[in-house]
Amino acid sequence: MPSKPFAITLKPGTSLANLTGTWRTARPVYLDRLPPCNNACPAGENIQGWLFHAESGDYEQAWRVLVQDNPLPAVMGRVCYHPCEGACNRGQLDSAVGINSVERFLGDEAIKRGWKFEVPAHGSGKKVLVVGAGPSGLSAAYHLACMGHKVEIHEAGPLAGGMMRFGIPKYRLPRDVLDAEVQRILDLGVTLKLNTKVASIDLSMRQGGFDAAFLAVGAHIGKRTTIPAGDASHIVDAVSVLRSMEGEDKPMLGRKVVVYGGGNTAIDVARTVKRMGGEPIIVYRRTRDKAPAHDFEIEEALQEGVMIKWLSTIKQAGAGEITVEKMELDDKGFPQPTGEFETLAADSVVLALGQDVDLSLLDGVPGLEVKDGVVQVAPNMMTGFPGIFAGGDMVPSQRTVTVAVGHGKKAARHIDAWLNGTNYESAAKHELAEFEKLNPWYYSDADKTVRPMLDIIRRQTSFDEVQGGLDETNALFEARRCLSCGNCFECDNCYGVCPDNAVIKLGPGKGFEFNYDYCKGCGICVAECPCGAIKMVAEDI
Amino acid sequence: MSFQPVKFYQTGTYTVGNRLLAPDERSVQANQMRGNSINSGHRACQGCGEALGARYAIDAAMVESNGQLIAANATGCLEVFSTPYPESSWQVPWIHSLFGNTAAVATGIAAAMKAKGRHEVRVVAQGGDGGTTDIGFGCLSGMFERNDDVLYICYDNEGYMNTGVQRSSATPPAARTATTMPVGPEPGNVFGQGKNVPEIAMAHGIPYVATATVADLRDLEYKVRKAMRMHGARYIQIFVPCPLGWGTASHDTIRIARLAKESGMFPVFEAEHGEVTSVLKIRNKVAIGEYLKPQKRFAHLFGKHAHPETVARLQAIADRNIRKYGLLEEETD
Amino acid sequence: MFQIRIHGRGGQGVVTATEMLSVAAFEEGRHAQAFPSFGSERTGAPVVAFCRIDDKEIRLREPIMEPDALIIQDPTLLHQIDVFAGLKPDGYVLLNTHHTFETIGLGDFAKERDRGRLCTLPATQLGLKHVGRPIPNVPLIAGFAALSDMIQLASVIKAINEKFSGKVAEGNIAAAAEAYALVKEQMKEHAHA
Amino acid sequence: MLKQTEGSKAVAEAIALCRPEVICAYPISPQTHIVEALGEMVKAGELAPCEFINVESEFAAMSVAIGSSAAGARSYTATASQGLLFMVEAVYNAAGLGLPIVMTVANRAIGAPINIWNDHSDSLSQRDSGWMQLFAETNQEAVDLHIQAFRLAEELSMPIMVCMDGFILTHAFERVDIPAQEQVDAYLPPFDPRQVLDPAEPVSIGAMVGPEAFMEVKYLAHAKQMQALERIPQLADEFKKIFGRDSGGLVRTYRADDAETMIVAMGSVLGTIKDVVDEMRAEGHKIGVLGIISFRPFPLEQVRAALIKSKRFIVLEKSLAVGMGGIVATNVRMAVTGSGLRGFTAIAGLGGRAIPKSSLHKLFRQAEQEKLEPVTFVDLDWDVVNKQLEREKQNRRSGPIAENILFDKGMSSSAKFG
Repeated sequence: MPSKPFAITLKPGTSLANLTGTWRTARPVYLDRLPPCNNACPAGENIQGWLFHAESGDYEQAWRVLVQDNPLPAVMGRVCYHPCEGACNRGQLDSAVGINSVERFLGDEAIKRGWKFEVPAHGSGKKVLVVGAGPSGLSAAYHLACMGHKVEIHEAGPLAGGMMRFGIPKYRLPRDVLDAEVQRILDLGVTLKLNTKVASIDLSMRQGGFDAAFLAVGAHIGKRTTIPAGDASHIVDAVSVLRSMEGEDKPMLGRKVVVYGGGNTAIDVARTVKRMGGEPIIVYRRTRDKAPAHDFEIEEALQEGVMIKWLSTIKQAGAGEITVEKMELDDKGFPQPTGEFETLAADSVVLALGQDVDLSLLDGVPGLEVKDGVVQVAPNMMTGFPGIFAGGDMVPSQRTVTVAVGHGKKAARHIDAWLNGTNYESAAKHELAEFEKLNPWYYSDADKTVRPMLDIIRRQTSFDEVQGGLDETNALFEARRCLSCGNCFECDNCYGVCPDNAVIKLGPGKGFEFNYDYCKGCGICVAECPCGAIKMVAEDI
Repeated sequence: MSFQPVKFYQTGTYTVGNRLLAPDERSVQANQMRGNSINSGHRACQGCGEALGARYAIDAAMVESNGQLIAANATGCLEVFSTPYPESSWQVPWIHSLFGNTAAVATGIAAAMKAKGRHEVRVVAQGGDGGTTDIGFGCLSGMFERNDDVLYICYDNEGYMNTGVQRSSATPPAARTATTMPVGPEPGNVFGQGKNVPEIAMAHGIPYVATATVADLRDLEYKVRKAMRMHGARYIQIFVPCPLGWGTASHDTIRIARLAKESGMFPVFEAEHGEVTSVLKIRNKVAIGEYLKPQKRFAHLFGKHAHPETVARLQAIADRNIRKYGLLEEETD
Repeated sequence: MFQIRIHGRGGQGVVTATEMLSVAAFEEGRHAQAFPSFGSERTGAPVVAFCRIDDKEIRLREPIMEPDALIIQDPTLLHQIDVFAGLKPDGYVLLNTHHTFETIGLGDFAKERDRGRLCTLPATQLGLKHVGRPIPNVPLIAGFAALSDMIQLASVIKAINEKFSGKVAEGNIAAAAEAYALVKEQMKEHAHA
Repeated sequence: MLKQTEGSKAVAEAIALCRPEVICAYPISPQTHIVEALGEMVKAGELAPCEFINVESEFAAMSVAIGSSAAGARSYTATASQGLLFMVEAVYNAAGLGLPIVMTVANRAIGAPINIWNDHSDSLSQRDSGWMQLFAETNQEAVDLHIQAFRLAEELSMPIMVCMDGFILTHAFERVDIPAQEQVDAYLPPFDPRQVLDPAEPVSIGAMVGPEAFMEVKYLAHAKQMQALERIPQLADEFKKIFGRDSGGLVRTYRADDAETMIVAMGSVLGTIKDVVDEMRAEGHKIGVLGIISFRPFPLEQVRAALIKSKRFIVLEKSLAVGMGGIVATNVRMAVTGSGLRGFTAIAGLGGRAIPKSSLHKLFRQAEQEKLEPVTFVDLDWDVVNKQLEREKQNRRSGPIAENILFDKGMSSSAKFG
């Protein structure tokens, strides 16, 4: 064939010789932004990270990513007050992703499937004492064990779990779930000594030859208040009531039980009483919206027939009855007495006014600072005495299981560093993936999946778990509602929308790269990235 | 919906790809090995909607024809930015003849293939709105009327952009162009009767007519691929914002296209043999102002010397589209 | 070279007549050239067509201004245009009419001419009779063959068969034969007169 | 096979013998009979494989041919007059893209005033379009030139117009020798395109070419036509070998050997001229004829060689460069630049005005005596023209010229009855 006509006819695809990248004044760059859920998680879970695997149905991988931060997902999926969901960007679109329910699904799935933690191949030769087998202690033990340290837990009580067992009723956390997750930690080679109260930390460490200690004894001593009371009055504290629920001898509270307080513990006690056939009345000095208990718990309690007297204080407790005074809120929202009184039948009064810490084991340890009844710790969770770290309810913090688990993780990292003679520096936080950074158009409309609730009769009469779990289908659905804020989920948008084919798709799991030879810097990829994982950076011209 | 919605996934069917979709449900553009019918190095402006729309469409047509595709191209931006001597961006056999004859050139190619018995080779003609709705209209209508085996794709950016943003018969009322300046008592383009070429195409009774936007890739690909499975004259008009001509930010190209559809200004539908068979519903209806305001070509309608009555007339056009095509979900229920 | 000019109106088959004449001549091994007056051919408008016959190649492309023969398909044209313009003094004239030259008002014209070269023929009636349509062209070219002896009736029939087939061909051949006979009859009368 | 047939029909048969694969047709007098006949052959299955496309305009006709030719199909169309002008943009484009389309132009005048009759204004308006233009003298030559045109066009990848006088040739019944299919097949190989749209080997045809290469592209087109000057006589020779006929070539002379006066012309009028020349020769005039077959490329050398021995020449042409004179004459005069030959231009036959022998006799005799203006308008009615010019001098709004002329000539209906 004769040669093709000069200039008029061109070879295909030859424009590659024209590097249009030189036109650019700003370049797009990929970045990971911090998803608000991760940011809000007290346990520091990589929520978006594990949801990513759950979305593809790889639940084991999702669970494994999850337990890198938190060894108790089945517990967490039940008792965590999920601040992650409050922060979830999807809440601004329709409703927050049911992170907690997916977490529970993964935790339950792990128990069902018998997934185990990987035992580290090499030991460090160091020994760490953990005092207290509550969430914080278990968490620390788990993380330390994973790092290769020899861990021994000394627990004063008869069973592991701490407040998870003795503070949270069964209907919220079935004990077999708790047992399974505790056992999985022990399977890592962690030694658990029950009924072993550490009287002196100094002594225990020396006796056991421990290189470091993590104290997580919790707060078990119910706070008392001064209520003028007759001899016949029956006043007990909430922690004792809940703890005795775990033993053989159930508490004797009578039929009419007044629970004094407005926190989650008060609700737990009232609902427990209801299940035992009693008639609980919660007395709280402020209003419902001022109550520290979570509103959904109040709502569930009310559904179950728990009575609540708002704006009331107990003035006097006598035999079979109490006197309450009505309160009103002042301008600043504080309750003030009104002088109006009322008498209520009460076989017993349960005080749910918070807990104090038993710090006796620290007696004689030099350098410790105790303030407001709790041990002060440095940012690395170490007390004033080198090698002794502390966390959970015994240090200044919000007293939740999740916070405690987070303390355990954090302390473990610092203990590990301390044992190695180094400092642990946590990675700098990425910038936050705010809703404004997203392009929500690309997400399908999908409302949150509602978890099944136990029927009301059984909720009032049994300790069966109230909140059901998700099955696989709706757990998957829920996982897939995740917007993957700030983190590429390989939706191919940047790859597709580039008018200049300047995005290179690297293949599954490998993400994308910009081809700056051709990228003209139009910014469409940034505008159309659903999850805000690209930003424009000015070129240095 | 113009396609069966895929099983729910994180991003449904809106993103280009989705790692969770089965391979046969994935878009052509999501494919790591996609053809890139228009190669990198083309000279389109930053954020060019036409470059994007053309790659979307031709890549899809290439896949559906198993690579047996020939494209004819009208004079215009697409032609100029893709084939300045000595470099071509096209990876498909491609010809540019004139501004107004693309449909006829494509007819000729199709006739040649038929005469040669090469029935597997398919033909696409493409041009901008000027080359389609104005100067190429005669050839287009002839191609429709004979039902020649050509898919004609019009990349509608509502004006003559190649020559410096002049008005075409696809330019919307009130828009500023170089020949409809925002001066005098009725600034911008006239409120004419419009020229709805998709409907004119439908009036020819051809097998397939569709509209699409670069904001909805999956719908666009579905339509191109469906059209490619059919024979006879087919017409697809793709809405492609022009950052330069419309005075929009280069990163807003897709957003503007989305707003055009969501406001009802650009109805997205398909029709077979002259009858509308489906419309793409508005998902989040927006007032016309939301579509107009990011565009400098409508800037004279807002601000100090605003023309609210003109905005209202434009809203009325959008409302008429919504009524006529049943673009809102409840209206057709 | 022999040059024939045919006058008629659009729709009367004037152009076809010259073409068939040329084909008949070609069938006899002669060179022939037929061409119309190139108007926009509208029904009823005056139409002229030409035919040249020669024994050598015909190169000339001018319209026929001095015909050797005239065929007038429509006598009403006589009042409208000068159909006889340029006709050679000894030229042939074949007129479609059931009248005579005298009764149609051409008595004076006929007197100045060789009566043996003038003839009328009711060609429209022949067309109606044999083909069912008032198209006079085929009878007229057959009549011309009889009048001038420039071509044979057999060649006219060959041209008819090339142009038409079946019943239409048969009808035209019958019309041609009758026309040929009628003209020969008239010629005989003139010869005796 | 010898046939007594219409020129259009003969050309249609010749085209069919060339095995075209795509034919586009749009009706315009006087080319309609050609495409009508081809359409019937395709419809009847006699011409296959072939696609016959009834397009919506001449612009589309040429555009379809551009597409089909670029896709490797032998492509043909026909047009005339306004139709050629309507497709002009595509005409230039086909040449620029180097697509070997063959198009019959049934030459016809260009309006206004609208006029359907023959002259050469249409093709000559496209003399610089990049198309080759071959002019047929007879219907036989029209047939033969089409066959040669496909061969030449495809060899050089350049389109060709075969020009034949509208009505005078297209509608004339005369003797034509229609070649046999085997002969045409032996002469014309299958189309092997220089460039082709094919998914197997993608190319981009029709690039935008800037100042850095545009002149080279144009020169290459010119160079190809220069090559055609060599190929046209060779192809005519080859044609003679297979078909046994002298047909085509660049130019043809008649009785030119000792001619002192040469008549130069194109197309069917050459026949009339030859008759006149024979008559004048018989009277002892030393007069001869130069017929130009290839107007593009223009055979400067051959024209010069044919004229150089004479004393004078007159170019008789059916075209007018308004404001200048002759078009063909300008080209011919360039061929004899510096020779000292006297040259005259005669504009004749515009809009179908008959060119009778009598007028030619007069003209040629005047030419012999060199008693001609540089530009002569043959058979112009000076009376009518002068009247109109006078009217226009008197009154700016002198009314429509054509109507006035008809009035002056006593041909308008208002003149007759008014």
